[in-house]
Amino acid sequence: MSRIGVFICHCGSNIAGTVDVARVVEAARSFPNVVVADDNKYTCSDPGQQSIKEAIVEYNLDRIVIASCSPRMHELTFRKMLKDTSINPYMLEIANIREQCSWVHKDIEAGTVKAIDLVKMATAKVDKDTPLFTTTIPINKRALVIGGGIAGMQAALDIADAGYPVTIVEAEPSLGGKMVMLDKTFPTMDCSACICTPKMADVGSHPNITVKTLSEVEQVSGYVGNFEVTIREKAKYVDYATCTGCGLCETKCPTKVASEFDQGLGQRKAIYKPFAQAVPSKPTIDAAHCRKLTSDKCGVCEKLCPTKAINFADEDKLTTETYGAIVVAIGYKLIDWGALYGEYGGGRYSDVISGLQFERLVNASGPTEGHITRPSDGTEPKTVAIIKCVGSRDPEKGRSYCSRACCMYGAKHAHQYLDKVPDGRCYVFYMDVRTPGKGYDEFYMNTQHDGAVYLRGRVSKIFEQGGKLICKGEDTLIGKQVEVAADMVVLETAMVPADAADRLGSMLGVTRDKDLWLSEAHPKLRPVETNSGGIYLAGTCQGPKDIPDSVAQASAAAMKVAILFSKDELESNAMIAGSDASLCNGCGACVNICPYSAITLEEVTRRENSRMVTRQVSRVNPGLCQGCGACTVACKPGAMDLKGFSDEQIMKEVEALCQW
Amino acid sequence: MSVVDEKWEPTVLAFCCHWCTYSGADLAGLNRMNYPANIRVLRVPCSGRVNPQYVLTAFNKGCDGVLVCGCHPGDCHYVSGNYYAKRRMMAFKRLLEYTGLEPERFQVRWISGSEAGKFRDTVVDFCEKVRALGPYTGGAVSLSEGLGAGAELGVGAELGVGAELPQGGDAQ
Amino acid sequence: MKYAYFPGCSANSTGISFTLSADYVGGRIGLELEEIPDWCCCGTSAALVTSADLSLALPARSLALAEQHLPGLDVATPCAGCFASLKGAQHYVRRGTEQRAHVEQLIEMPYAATAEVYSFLEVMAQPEVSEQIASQLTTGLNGLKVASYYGCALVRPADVTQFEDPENPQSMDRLMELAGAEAISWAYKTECCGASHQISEPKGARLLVERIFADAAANGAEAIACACPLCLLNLDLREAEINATRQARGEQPFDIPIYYFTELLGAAMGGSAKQLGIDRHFWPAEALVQRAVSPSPAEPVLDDAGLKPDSADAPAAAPTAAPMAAPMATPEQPAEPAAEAPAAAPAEAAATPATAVAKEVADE
Amino acid sequence: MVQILDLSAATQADLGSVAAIAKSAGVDFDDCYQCGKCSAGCPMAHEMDFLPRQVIRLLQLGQYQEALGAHTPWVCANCMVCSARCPQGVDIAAIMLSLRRAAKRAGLRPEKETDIFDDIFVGNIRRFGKSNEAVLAGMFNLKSGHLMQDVLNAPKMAVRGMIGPKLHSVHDKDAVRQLVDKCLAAEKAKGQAAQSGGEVSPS
Repeated sequence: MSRIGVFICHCGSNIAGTVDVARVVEAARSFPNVVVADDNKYTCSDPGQQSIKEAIVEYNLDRIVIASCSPRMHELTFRKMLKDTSINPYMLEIANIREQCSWVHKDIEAGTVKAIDLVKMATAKVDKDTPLFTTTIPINKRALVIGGGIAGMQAALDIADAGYPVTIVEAEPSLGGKMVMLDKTFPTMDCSACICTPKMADVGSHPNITVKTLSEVEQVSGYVGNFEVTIREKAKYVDYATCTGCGLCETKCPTKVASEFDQGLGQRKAIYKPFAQAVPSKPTIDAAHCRKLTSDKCGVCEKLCPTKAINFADEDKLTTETYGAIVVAIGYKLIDWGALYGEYGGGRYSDVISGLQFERLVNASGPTEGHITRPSDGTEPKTVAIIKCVGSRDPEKGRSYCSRACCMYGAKHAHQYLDKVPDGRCYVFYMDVRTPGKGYDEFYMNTQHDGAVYLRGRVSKIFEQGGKLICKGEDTLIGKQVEVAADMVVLETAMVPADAADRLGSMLGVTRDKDLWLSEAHPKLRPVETNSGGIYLAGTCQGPKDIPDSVAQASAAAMKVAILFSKDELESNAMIAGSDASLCNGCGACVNICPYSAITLEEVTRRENSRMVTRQVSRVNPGLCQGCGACTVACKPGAMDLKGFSDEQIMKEVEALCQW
Repeated sequence: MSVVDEKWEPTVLAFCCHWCTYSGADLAGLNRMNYPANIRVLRVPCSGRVNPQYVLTAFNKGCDGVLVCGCHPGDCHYVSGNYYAKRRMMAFKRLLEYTGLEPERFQVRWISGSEAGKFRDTVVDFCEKVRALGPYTGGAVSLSEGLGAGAELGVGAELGVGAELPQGGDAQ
Repeated sequence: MKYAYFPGCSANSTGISFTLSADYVGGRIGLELEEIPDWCCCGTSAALVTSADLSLALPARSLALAEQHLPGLDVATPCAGCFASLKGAQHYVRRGTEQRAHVEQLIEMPYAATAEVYSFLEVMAQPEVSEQIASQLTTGLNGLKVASYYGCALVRPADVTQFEDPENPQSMDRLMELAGAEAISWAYKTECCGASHQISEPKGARLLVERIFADAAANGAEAIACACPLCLLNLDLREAEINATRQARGEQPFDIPIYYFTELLGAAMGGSAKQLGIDRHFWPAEALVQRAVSPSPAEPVLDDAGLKPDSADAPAAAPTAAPMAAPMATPEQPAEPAAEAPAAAPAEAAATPATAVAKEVADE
Repeated sequence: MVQILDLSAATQADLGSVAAIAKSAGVDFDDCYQCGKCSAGCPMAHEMDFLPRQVIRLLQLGQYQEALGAHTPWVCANCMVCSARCPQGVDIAAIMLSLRRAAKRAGLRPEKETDIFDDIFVGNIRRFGKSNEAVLAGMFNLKSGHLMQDVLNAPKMAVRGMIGPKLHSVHDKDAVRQLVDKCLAAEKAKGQAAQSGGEVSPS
């Protein structure tokens, strides 16, 4: 038998103006298990709270109902109040008789009847309340950053500078991501290498940062403060502890392969560093192309290595470590335009290149040492067409969104081309020019003054005729078909999520949008958090953006990690789901419906019908559960329930409304 | 419809999710909007928490109309709860209508925390329609009979209702 | 390998060579065609611009007849235009019961759209049929540089025709490579030939044909292969006229004969120009194909020549081939007029009946 | 001679007619963001008074009469390159067909020859159930007044067995004739409906 106290608030005249409080008090006294009912001018005030505390003692109450303003207003206030009493803070229900009653109804009779009903429902619910307890979760103050591009590096440096250890996991053999492939960066035309490689070196030498290249996240379990992460560090076939990075192996390796870093425009060896300033500055062996590893011939690098660092027997290494927070910074890739745009040659014309390929062509450390030449014959193109929005704003063949950075790097490419080939002609096909950013529009205008001819219209077709690439377009501003016979065409292609985005997102419980970008928790107010506590987003994995925005978001993510790490432990939510093992049939419906991956199936051995039975039952992780209750409805045997909003409580509320 | 008591007032229950519709209702109060006093809001964390069985119980125990309200699709505080609610409630609604329940008595609405006006309009409209229909007299017998028949069609089975209560079902 | 056959209106007229050559190749590879009883014109673009209903009803009528009389057979048609119309009706009916009811009400016949519709190109490009074709090759085409021209109707709209990549289809190229030709890479594979505008808008439409020739020539094509009677007619019939205009402008004329892909396949199998209808072209086409099928000492014959009774004809005919620098004047009449045509018919004889009927129809 | 388009002068009837064209073509004109890819690749653009993109623009602006009078839909060869390449999935070719049928119903024929040709073609089907190219060409010359067009090709075609005195026709001529008449009558009725107050749904 519970002992319930009901306290009705006047809220001055806010409630009492439309609700006959005395009648409500009178009615409440008649409800089952109500030991005392009283009213208060201002319940939330100190005297109000004091009178409740006294009533609890006087009447030996074990739970209370407060009929007042919205629980969104003062539920926490009253829970805090109960902390000083003998009652568990969760043995409290609030009847919202202000926002949802007195303020919205004018008729006193109707308002009073409704208030009585609401108190009735709250009383019925509180009768079934059980004490709930929060637990504390320890926080491991180590961060994992997935991705070593500019966003990942920035986040790692900021977290490390705040004094916390960080591990960077990078899939490629070097840090640097896409930014280090670029030649110059808009709008200031800083040399990308000049501003990116120092960051790489900082990361590589920071005492708080561990860099794992050629590595990927294999498995993640746990929750905020306590992620168990398994990382696969792929075999490099070079012992980095002994390798001095002298590069002798690379010069003598007989196998040449198209360089990924140079976007297929240059070559590398089978044992290689992707580029000169790579961090770590040590080579790896490409097992798919190495003669020794594919056909057991050669092995020249092993023979030549002065420190005997080559190890053909090297294997992938799996390590599992605990991290308190994860920053996802896996970046983007460019859309595979060749597979989508047959009208642009579908990749058959070697002089139709992507913007990233152009970056390598124009880069002083690129395959042509910065001379802009045609991939097909090495001649200098005298006419270049730049086509924007290839794959962007194209729901039929590509993506519906704008890739944000292309207008600017398209202008940059035009500027760079005209700078290096002063007698050249450059035509830029565009749909709109979108240059919101400091100094951006000025940069675009300067590019036009450089001589770039902007043509408003999409190109319908590119084809080769007489050694020229004919671009058929329309100048929509004059309404005439136009043709540009170009020597080279640069396609400014759409950014799309990295291949790993979907797999990683589902592993981390981070939702993906329709295009598979990782979703932030709120598009405006929580732009770096995700719906999974302790997991943050930085850079283009969350959506297309340019370098300044990526860096800003990375620092923001790092700050969120630092805030989390500033505490020693976290308080968990008390109102979470729980499964009754005796009813659970192990069907796993709850596991599938849970948006937080908070439920797992576990094998238990228990006595049932006087026999020991081993079977699967679901278990809720209190660190991950957010208390939505989706699992409870999915549970067929009725094993799953939500604390604080149990099936029984809600049913009692419904019954109370109709039948008391 | 039998002769209605002149003083009869419809009992209308609304399951509202804490994050969107409930706060939308609070905002309606803050803005001193007016709507019929027949509505009783039952707060749940998420529309995905609403078991069809609650709705069934409400009608069986004497509610004249039931609303289920949550965040707009895509805005769920708990990522996907309202999607499940939508699928579940739409199937359940068809089942209820199969049993003879007037479609106007059971509605599912998406109302955000900023849509106080929409909350008011929804309540006004819903209460008006339920009032026009008069008291719900189907009662427990008619519903369980209907659901029994529905279960044969496979609709009830999908929802897990029509079978033994009190444990609810799912509509995955 | 049996199909319900929709010949299309051109099969016995302007497209006669397509019929002859497809028959020849079909006969060699065991292709069975059963003509749809009382099929009618597909309506093509004229129906489309006149009435949407008409553009559905005409092809649907023939497809319904096929379903009724030749149940279980898929439909095959040589003409790309017919293919597009038939596919359009089939696609529409398959969209839903409402659409099906609409069409059935128009044609007053049941039509369930159960059968598939294939173009001859698709039929021959099937892997097993291609294998069959390969087994029948004798001389091959000895590296003849062929530009495969698909036109519009086979490839667009892609969701209706369900053909290949509408920008760079490959099936004809593969067949040409199979027959020993070199399928050149070019950009006008699926550009429009102007269709009926070659008659109704001749001035503007000629440019379309000229561009096709220009790109084929620029990419080194010796021949163009077609899969549509109207495409072929528009290129073949207009080449001389376009050349005359080009010469007047002081530009290089073209000398690119146009073939049905089936003519080239048939020739590679040892079929004679006459058997295949190659002698009926407007732009002289016999000499080039004869040269192509003559085994040159440098390149060995692709297949076992002993298999083919006709294979001896080709080398024998080679010496008579016309010089490749073709004159710009209209080519001579074929040496051997086709059997079906009235021998040495005077010009008026051909024109008179047509004009007479035309007047009659016009009077209605 | 740049004329001013009075955009506010577009009447409700004009807007209704524009909507009817959209419905008939199965498109939403608001999808078009005027990128011009359709017009860039149009093989017949050199014969057009408005590029296909501009025709859509006229319709977006409610300039129905102007669009209806455009030569563009009549010059269009229906090669569908525009529709195939449209990034927004707008079926431009279908718009051209819908506009052309609407123009014809309204008694407009900006391109006389094209209209004559297609009329004869359909008449040919109506009469024979099949198309007879010689009749088609002969009648086209008669009706269009281009008496000598392709005349020199006729004997060559005869010699090649492409045309002859025998006319192709279906057996069940009545069935095809009725079918054609039914469709033409429906089209005519639509035209009359449009005349007497707002085109509702041309298809």
